[in-house]
Parts: sequence; C-alpha cells; structure tokens
Amino acid sequence: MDQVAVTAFFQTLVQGLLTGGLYALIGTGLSLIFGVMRVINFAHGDFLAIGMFITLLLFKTFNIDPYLSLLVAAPLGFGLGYFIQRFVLSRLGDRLSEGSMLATLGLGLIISNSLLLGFGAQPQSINVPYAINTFKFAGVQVSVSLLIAGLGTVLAISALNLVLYRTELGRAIRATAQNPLGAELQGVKTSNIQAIVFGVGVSFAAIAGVLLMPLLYTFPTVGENYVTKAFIVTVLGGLGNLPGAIAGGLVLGVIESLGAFYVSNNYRDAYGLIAFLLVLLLRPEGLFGKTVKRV
Amino acid sequence: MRPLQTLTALAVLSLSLASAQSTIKIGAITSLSGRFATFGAMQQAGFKVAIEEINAKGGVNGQKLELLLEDDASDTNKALNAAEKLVNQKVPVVIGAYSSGITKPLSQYMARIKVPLLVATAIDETITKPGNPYTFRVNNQSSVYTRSLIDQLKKLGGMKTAVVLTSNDAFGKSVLTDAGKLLPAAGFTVLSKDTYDKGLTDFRPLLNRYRGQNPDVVIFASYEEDAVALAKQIKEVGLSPKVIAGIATGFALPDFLKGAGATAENFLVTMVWNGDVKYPGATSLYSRLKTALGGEEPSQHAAQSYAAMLAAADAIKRGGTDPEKVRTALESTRLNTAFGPVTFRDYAGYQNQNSVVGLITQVQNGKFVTIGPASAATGKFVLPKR
Amino acid sequence: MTATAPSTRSRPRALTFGNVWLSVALVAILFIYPFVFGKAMNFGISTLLFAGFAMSWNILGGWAGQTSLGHAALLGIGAYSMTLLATPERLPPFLTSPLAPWWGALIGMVIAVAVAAVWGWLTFRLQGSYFALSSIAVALVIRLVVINSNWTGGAEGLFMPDLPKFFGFDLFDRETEYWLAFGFVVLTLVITHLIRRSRMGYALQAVREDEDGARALGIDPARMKLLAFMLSAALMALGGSLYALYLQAFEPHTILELPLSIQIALLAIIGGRTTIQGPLVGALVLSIFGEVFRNVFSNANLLIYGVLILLVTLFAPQGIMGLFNRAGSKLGTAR
Amino acid sequence: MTAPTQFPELTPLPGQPVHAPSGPPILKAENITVRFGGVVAVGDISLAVRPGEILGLIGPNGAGKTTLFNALTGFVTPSGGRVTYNGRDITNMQPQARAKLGMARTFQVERPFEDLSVLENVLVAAFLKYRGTKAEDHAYAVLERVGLADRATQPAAQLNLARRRRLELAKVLALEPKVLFLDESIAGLNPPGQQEMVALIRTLAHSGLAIVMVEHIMHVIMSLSDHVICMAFGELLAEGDPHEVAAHPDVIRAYLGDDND
Repeated sequence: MDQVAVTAFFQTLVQGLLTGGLYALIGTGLSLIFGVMRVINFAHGDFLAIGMFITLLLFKTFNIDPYLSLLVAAPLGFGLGYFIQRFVLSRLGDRLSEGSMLATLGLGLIISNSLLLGFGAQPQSINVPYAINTFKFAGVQVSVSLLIAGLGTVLAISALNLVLYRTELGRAIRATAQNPLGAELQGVKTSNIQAIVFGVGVSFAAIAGVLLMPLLYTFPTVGENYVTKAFIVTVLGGLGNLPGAIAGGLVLGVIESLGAFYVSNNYRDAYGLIAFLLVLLLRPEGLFGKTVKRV
Repeated sequence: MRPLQTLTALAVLSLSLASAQSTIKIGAITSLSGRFATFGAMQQAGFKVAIEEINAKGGVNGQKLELLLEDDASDTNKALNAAEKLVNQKVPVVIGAYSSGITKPLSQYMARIKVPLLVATAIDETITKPGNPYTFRVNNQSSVYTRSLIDQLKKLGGMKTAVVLTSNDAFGKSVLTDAGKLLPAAGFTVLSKDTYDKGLTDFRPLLNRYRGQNPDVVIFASYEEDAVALAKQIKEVGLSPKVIAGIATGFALPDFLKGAGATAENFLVTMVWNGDVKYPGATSLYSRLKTALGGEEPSQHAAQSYAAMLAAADAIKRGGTDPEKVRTALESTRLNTAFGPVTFRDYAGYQNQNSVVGLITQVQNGKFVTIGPASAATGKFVLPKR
Repeated sequence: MTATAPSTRSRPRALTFGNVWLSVALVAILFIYPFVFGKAMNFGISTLLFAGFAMSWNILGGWAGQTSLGHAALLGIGAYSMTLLATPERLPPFLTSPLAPWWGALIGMVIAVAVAAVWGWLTFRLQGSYFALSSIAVALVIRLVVINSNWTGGAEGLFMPDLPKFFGFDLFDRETEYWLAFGFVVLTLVITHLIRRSRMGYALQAVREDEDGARALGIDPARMKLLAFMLSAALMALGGSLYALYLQAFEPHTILELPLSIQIALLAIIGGRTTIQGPLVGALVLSIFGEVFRNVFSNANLLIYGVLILLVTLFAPQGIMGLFNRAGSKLGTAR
Repeated sequence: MTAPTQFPELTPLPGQPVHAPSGPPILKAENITVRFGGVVAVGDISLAVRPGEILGLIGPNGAGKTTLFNALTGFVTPSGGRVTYNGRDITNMQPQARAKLGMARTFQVERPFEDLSVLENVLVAAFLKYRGTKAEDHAYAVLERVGLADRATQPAAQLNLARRRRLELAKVLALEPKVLFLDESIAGLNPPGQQEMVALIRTLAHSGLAIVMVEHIMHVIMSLSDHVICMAFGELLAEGDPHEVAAHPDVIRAYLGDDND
C-alpha cells in the first residue's frame, strides 16, 4: 500500500470515527430513554433539529458563536424533555411503551412543522470563520469543527457516565431502569426520574444538533434523516445499553465511511440498515449487550 | 346544473368565492408548503410579476388575468386534487408543478382530460420525452445543463479527467447518464461515477477518494439542501480540482451563496437564467422579481415561471379560452421574454419542448457571473488560485 | 351445580359480523358520492384508496397488534409489478408479450405475500417497538434496491403504458377507477368483517392481548401474525396496483417513502385500530380535512395532524371509533 | 423428637371416596431439571399422572412449583430430563402444540383477554376443537358449567378475582383437555367458592381427566389428591399418599419452620 493510499485510509477512518462519534451522541440519548422507560422516541431527530435551530437563531440574531449556544441549547433541551415526559407522556400510564411510539410520532410532526412555519423550508447554515480550517496531522486532514464535535461527544458521554455511576441521582436512574416498582418502593419518585431521563435524552439530541450545525446545514424536516441513524446505533449497541450505543455509533460511522470509500456509495445507507436488521434478529440485546434479552 | 351539485361543488371544491366573470382565469399549482416551499415561493413571485405586467398593459383581449394558485404541499395526491379543482373552475391552461415527481402524474392526468399543462420548472427528461400533446415545457430538460457544461469545459481546455457525483433522484440519475455519455465524447476520462441518497450529510469518504484520484473536473448534481454541505466538505477535505461544477437545483439557489460563503468561490454553476444575463429586459425582470420576493434574491425558477405565465397569456390571446384551442395556439408560440425565447418544438424525441440556452455562471466574489455562452456572457472564467 | 340445557335461542351471541349496519351506511355514502360530486373524482379515488390501505394495514396493525411502519413497500410491490409486467420494454426474459394489468396485479399480490412471509418470519419473534423498527429498516432496504436497479426504472420511476380494456371499461377513465377503488374498499371491509366473525379473528385478538395466554389455548402467535401479515400484504399490493393506475406515473420518492408508511398507519390509528370501520372513518375524516384546508393552513396541516395523533394516543387510544363506542351508542359497538 | 404437631383442624368435606385412577400414566416426567444461569430452580423431579388421578404439588413459596409447571407445559424448556405424553416425547414441544394434544393449564396470575367479553374469552379456547356456532354453543355450555353464563357479554377486565378464576377454568375446560394443570386456582376464594371449585375438580377427575394441582390450602390438597409431591428449594422433599406426606417431619419443617431456627 503506497503512501497516498495509507493516508487516504486513515483520513477516511478518522472521519468515520468522528462522524460515528456524533451518531453515538444521538444514539446515547435515545438508548438512555429506552433503557429507563422502554420508550422509543420517534421525535429524537426533531429534537436534534431544535438544537440546530437554536444555534442558528442565536448566531443570526445575536451573533453568538455556535459552540457557546451549547449553554442555551442543552438546558433548553433538558427543560423541553422534562416537560414533555412529566406532563404529556406520563399521562399514558401503563400504556407507556407502545403508546409512546405514536405519541412521539405526533410530537415529531408538531416540532418539524412548527419549525417550518417559524423558519421557512429553505436549508440554512452558518458561516463560522474557523469552520473551514482543517487540522493536519501526518497527512490526515480533519476539519476543526468535526474535531470539536468529537470532543463534545466524549465530554457529554463521560459526563453522563459520571452522573450515572457516581451520583445518587445516577443510582436512582439505574434502579428505575432495572425495576421501576422496586425503585418506587425504595422511595425513588420514578415519575420524576423518568422526566429527568427524558430531559437528558432530549438535551443530548440538542447538543448533537449544536455540534452538527457548523458542519452541515439545517431545515425543519432534517430530523427525518437522523432518526433512522439513531435507531440503528441504539440497536447495534443494544437497546438501553449506553456503552453499547457509543460503540454502535462508532461502528456505524466507520462502516459507512469505509463502505462508501472502498465499495460504493450508492448503497451506503443499506450497510447500516442491513447490520441493524441482522443485529435485531440474531442478537436483540445488541453486539455489545450483556443485558437480559428484551424480546 | 342541479342545485344540489352547485352547492356541494362549492362546499367541497373551493373556499375561494367564484370571482366576477370579467377576468380570465389561469390555473397554477406549486408547492407553497412542505419540502419544496422555497421553490414554490419563487414560482409565486414569477407568476405575480407576469400577471401584473400583462394586466398593466390592458390584460388579454381586454379582460384582466386572474391567477388561481393552488398549493400542492409538495404532495402528489394533493397536486392531483388541485388540478381537478382548477379544471372544474374551467381554467383553459394550468402551469405547474415544481418537482418532476409531482409533475409527471399531473401531466398524465391533464392529457387524459385534454387540458394543456405548461411546465415551468420540472426538469426530468421523461416529461417531454416521449411526453404527450397536452404537456408543454418552458424550462429546459436536464440534459441541456449537462451538455452546455461539458461544451464549456471543452472550450476552456487543458482538462482531461473528471468525476461525477449526483443525487439518486430522477434529476441526479439523468445527469449521471448524460455525463457518462458526453464526457468521453468530449475527450474526458471519467474516473468515477457515484450517487448518494437523500438525507446523507457526510460526503467526506467520497471526497477523500476523489482527492486520491485527483481529477481536473468534479461535477455535482445535488438535492436542494446538499449543495452547501458539498462546498464546505470539499474545502475541508482539501480537494482542489481545476473546476468544480454544480448543476442547477441546489447550487443555483441564492441560499447556496449565502450558506457556502467563501467555500463556493469559483464554482461553476449551470442554470438557464441569471440576473446579469444579456437578455433584453433581464435586469428589469430581476429587480421586479426581487421586490416581489420582498428583497430576497430571485432564482431562475422565478424567471421560468414568469416566462410560462407570459406564454399562457399569449396562447389565450391567440386561441381564446377553450382548452383545445389554447393547446393548438401553444404549439405555434413565438415569444421573446426577459427569460429568453419561448417556442415549443418537437426535436430529438422531445415533444412540445422549449429549447433553452444553458448558461454557465461562475461564483466570483459571492455573486453568480454569467461566463458562457459568449452571446449571453458578461464575465470571464477565472482559474481558482491553487 | 346443575348444568342447565344451553338455551340456544335467547343466549348472548359473540360470533357476530360486528356492526354491519354502520358499514352498510358508510358504503352507501361512498356509493352516492360520484353522483353528487361527479367532478371531484381525483379526490374521491385517492380518499378511497387510502381508506383501503388503512384497512389493509389494520389487519396486521389493529387485529394482530403489530404496528408496521413499512407498509409503503408492499404497496410499491403491487404498483411496480403490475406496471413492469404491462410495459413491453421492461418485460422479464421469460415473458414475450405484456401481461394484462389484472394478471399483473395478481402476480403483484403473490409477490407481496411472499415478501411478507419472509419479512414476517424474520421479524415476528420481535415484539412491540422492535417490530416497528425492523419494519422501517426492511422497507428502506426495498426502496434502495428499487432506486438502484435500472429494470425498475431506477429513480426516474415508471410511466403507465397503454392498457387493454377491463371488460370493456377504459382503465384510465376516472369513473372506472372510482368504482375499482370502491370495490377495493368494500373488499377490505368485507374481509375485516369476516375476520371479526372467524376463528382467525379471535385468535389474532388473543395474540394481540397476550401471546402467552394465547399459546396456552393452542394458538401459535408467530403463525397467526404471519397469516395476518400475508393477508394485509395481498390487499396492500392490490391497492398499490390501483394507485399506480390512478397516478399513471410514479417514482420511488413518491410511493416507497417512510412518510407514506407513517401516513397509512396513522389513518388507521386515529380512526381506531381495534375496530372494523375505524381505519375507513379515519381515512375519510382526514382526507376531507386535508383537502378542505389544503390552501388555508398550508404548513399547519401537518402540524394539526401531529396534534391530532398526540391527542388520540393520549386520550382516545381506541381512536375516533373508540369514542363512538364508548359513547354507548345504540348502534352497538363497532368492534 | 417433640410430639408430632397436629395440623389445624381440617374443615370437614363431604367424605367422597378418593377415585381410583386407572390405566397407564398419560403424562410422565423423568428427572426434570431447570437451571436459570447458576440457579437450579428445579432439581431432578420425576412424576407421573394417570387419567382420573389428581396429583397434588405442594411446597413453600419459591420451591420451584410454578417453574416445574412451566417446564411441564412447555413455557420453559428444561435443562435436563424428559417429558412424555402417551409415550410421545414432548420435552421441547411448544405450548400451543401441547394444548392441541390435550394438555391445558391455568396461570397463577389470571390472564384474561381484557378487551374481549367473557364469552369471547372462552370462545377463543373453544375454537381449538370446534368451528363456527358449534364453538359458541360449546363455549356457552362451559360458561354455564362454571356459573359465569350471566356475565357472558361483560368485558373480562371488569370481573372480580373469583370470577376471573372461574373464567381461567372455563377457558381451560373449553379446550376439552385430557391433562389439566391448575396453578393455585382455589387460593383467595371465599369458602363457598372453594367448595364449589373442589366439587368441580372432583367431577372432572371422575370424568377421566388427569389433574396436576398446585395449591397451598392443605385441607383441599388432602381431600382431593390421590398422590402428593412436596418440593422445597427445587428439590423433592417427600412423595406419596397425602396424609403420609402431610405428617412427614421434613414437610412440616419446610412449611412451618424448625423449632430452633
């Protein structure tokens, strides 16, 4: 393998890993929500779109740097998620799991069409000066914002892990995940925990939106593209399995990247979909799952 | 008409009140909402400007023109419902719709009920090839873009290799097949041909491969929203061929310039109309479209719709308001408009197709400058700084 | 405890065809539609077709309780099979002359049933949201194959060739298409009523309510879900062929997309998925609503659609028909 | 050894002679073991039941009775051992196939089809052997037999505990099984309800049904069972004639706990 081919390989691999990191961030939010509440959030892509539009709005009106708008988007996402679970989805009571699929479908339509009414349909993006400079390292050229996105992903996920495994709240969340009734008996207000978890899940989607904004463009129905990716990632990693979602995201990013580079780009989405189906059928607990089979 | 039918027809079919008989009604269908809403707004502006111009000159045969504009919400079924509603309101001709996917079923329906359809923006080859006697197209078919681009590349000379990346919708696929045929004929070796699916946002792996292949020319045909991502990622990946060419749709939108900013510099973009093109009345049309869009930059789709409305009015002037007569009148249209000449001819397997000159523009410090063909050019090709 | 002789005469009946009178009333309305709204045939045909799609979806989604978000693929199989087999240039090698559309439609149904059999066999071990997820993936894979294969017209899709007459009727005449669509709706309605009264109907409802409970009573859940899926697929393919006739030109981006699958599912769910007439009522209400407000609300149409879905899921899980039942109507439950 | 402790006074039941089971066992289970990961839920249990025989299965909570039940009825595949039905090996057979053969079971926690009416719940079962209105007639007859005929059109969700128990039994009877597994179908009923259920079970046994019963109410087990198996911690503790087993010191210790712990 001559020098050019090697760098091209690493270039594609690194980009695959970084894009995979973003897929992981989106997937982690979805997997967390499923893990604790067995709820598949079909509006997850639209929450990501909200993150993107918040960044767009702040940048266009107040000229706030996109990464600064993280400080606005993350809490706003959390608040929105908390509100939706606490006052909307919780009314589903014991019909939560299959009822939530339809409720979140409806929510997704509401969000995307409100954005359409508010911002219009045309694709918008932001021109941040540093967005196009690239970071060169041993021939591999990677855009700064993609690196920042990767960094952001690592920070967000490690923060989540810190909360989950080091804090009282984390223990309550894991208890609710394993056995809501048991947790309730131990004095854990599960309805509150579920709202917090949904909030965290949505804020993760919003964070991913903020990190994606400088890299790409947004339009109100952009959520559609990301929701299938988020499903693939969570299932690859095993529904409800957070480390699995991270690994699933990276695997998907690399498969798509290398697949497009070496095989063909025409069937690019197919690689992820086929992997998704195989895992769903052969190992529903996911490639890295050790949790009990959820069939 | 039996009272029951009039009442119910009104109740279900249209909420807009039947206007006074003094005006001539022209039907139009476009996507004022949904995915294609941006282009729908452009078409609406073009229609509005054309109708104002015609009515200012006394309308047609002494009667004012009235536009019945229906929104298809970027949905095929709604477009067919809209068409039926317009036909029931006795419009002699219908203009629309924006996208090929919606226009194709529409053209089949209009042919069945024998009312002429004037297509202004849909570029799919199959709309007029084989087409049908009732479908007329003002705008060009997609192969015009590819052929005019490749002719221009040949003229510029000094380029041997090319890669082509297109969206996997009808437009993208036809550009891919045309380029595959025309590039070798023009002396180019095609290093690779790829398509991508709607919603893909990460082109880096492909652009990496192209960087390795180091082509002289990179040709893109994109979905509306992907042009900006492509421009940014080309810079990011460090792909710098002699010429980067974007074919119409996403690249021909003013939003592309705004979104891509500096990364779009020196892009060649094919379109069929531009504000600075040397056609009579073009600059005045540009400013009128701009005001109609509330200060937004008009795209070629606005100009195309403007020309379509003029052609419809002209046909009604000569043929009256009976759909069949308007159809025969359309066949003998000889019009010169600020968008360019409008004549519907049958040639090379096409039927009722207006042959439009493909323009080549280059993005020079943030604006589209027409550099080809010579008759319409107002600027020169600039080699990008390496 | 004395076992009294079962008084067959007056005892309550479970095995009924469900609320037949409600169905007769709805069908009557659809029957007189062309005579009253003779000019609004496009609207009539598309409404009927979507009502048929929703009811076909409901056989799997409502009766077997398996929410599929990939039914557009089955609809596409019907449309593509009929059109490809009728287009001279695109005939498969073993065919010398183009097939009449009714044979094409029939073959489309057979293919759809075969696809459903494999698809169902693969995914029915999964429950609830798992199945919905896998149905999205399977439908997207089918879409990608159609887009990237030239035989199926790739991304440009297909134009409907000229077709022979159907018992003397021109298939492209809107009148004929209306009555074909009307027949499709009546067929799906009758089949749903038959299921309601049959062993299969009760087995499906048992599987929907509690798979293990059903197993204990000798019912094989996977087999029943498969049966429902294959029946639903056959009807979807039939409807798909009629839809192809109606559109006369279609491409993957119009009839194989995820939003279409979601729209069909939501029509049934908003109408009332565990009822017989729910999907039909849902399709009628939402189509009329969509058309009347098409120009008025523009983008808000889908927004209102979203709000409607949310409200139905939260407060009326049985959908519009559910409210109709709960209102203790004298007409009897629509179940 | 302290004096054998006396059981609480058995409520007198009409002294029906225990029916004499006859013929070869219809269902035989040999060394059934069920392991979940490291835990041995059921360790090497063998049993056989003949037509007309009632086999009582007793043991403290968590003894593995329901797991054994699930293994015998196919809801759990045993890690070891064999189950035969009329000599045919059905160890790995699916529950639905076993139901067709003539094995039926009730669930400890009732599982009515909530949305369906009482009659429809039983109708689902009746469809195993009957078609069309004959199935409905059969279902209605079974409802009358268990005394739920008056509630035929009521949705199952609205039944109280006792009636849900009867519905479970009705659904099972509608299958016209040859072997019947009853998982605590008497517990929680008021005394008259219990008497009726016991009488019904007795008539079923008389009609040649082989019955395997899990129950906690000692006097019911004692009066009904021809043979009793007592399990504790997944192991066989004692087996044999009901009164012998009831007096067996290990059984008493398992149930009532040791004097010194």
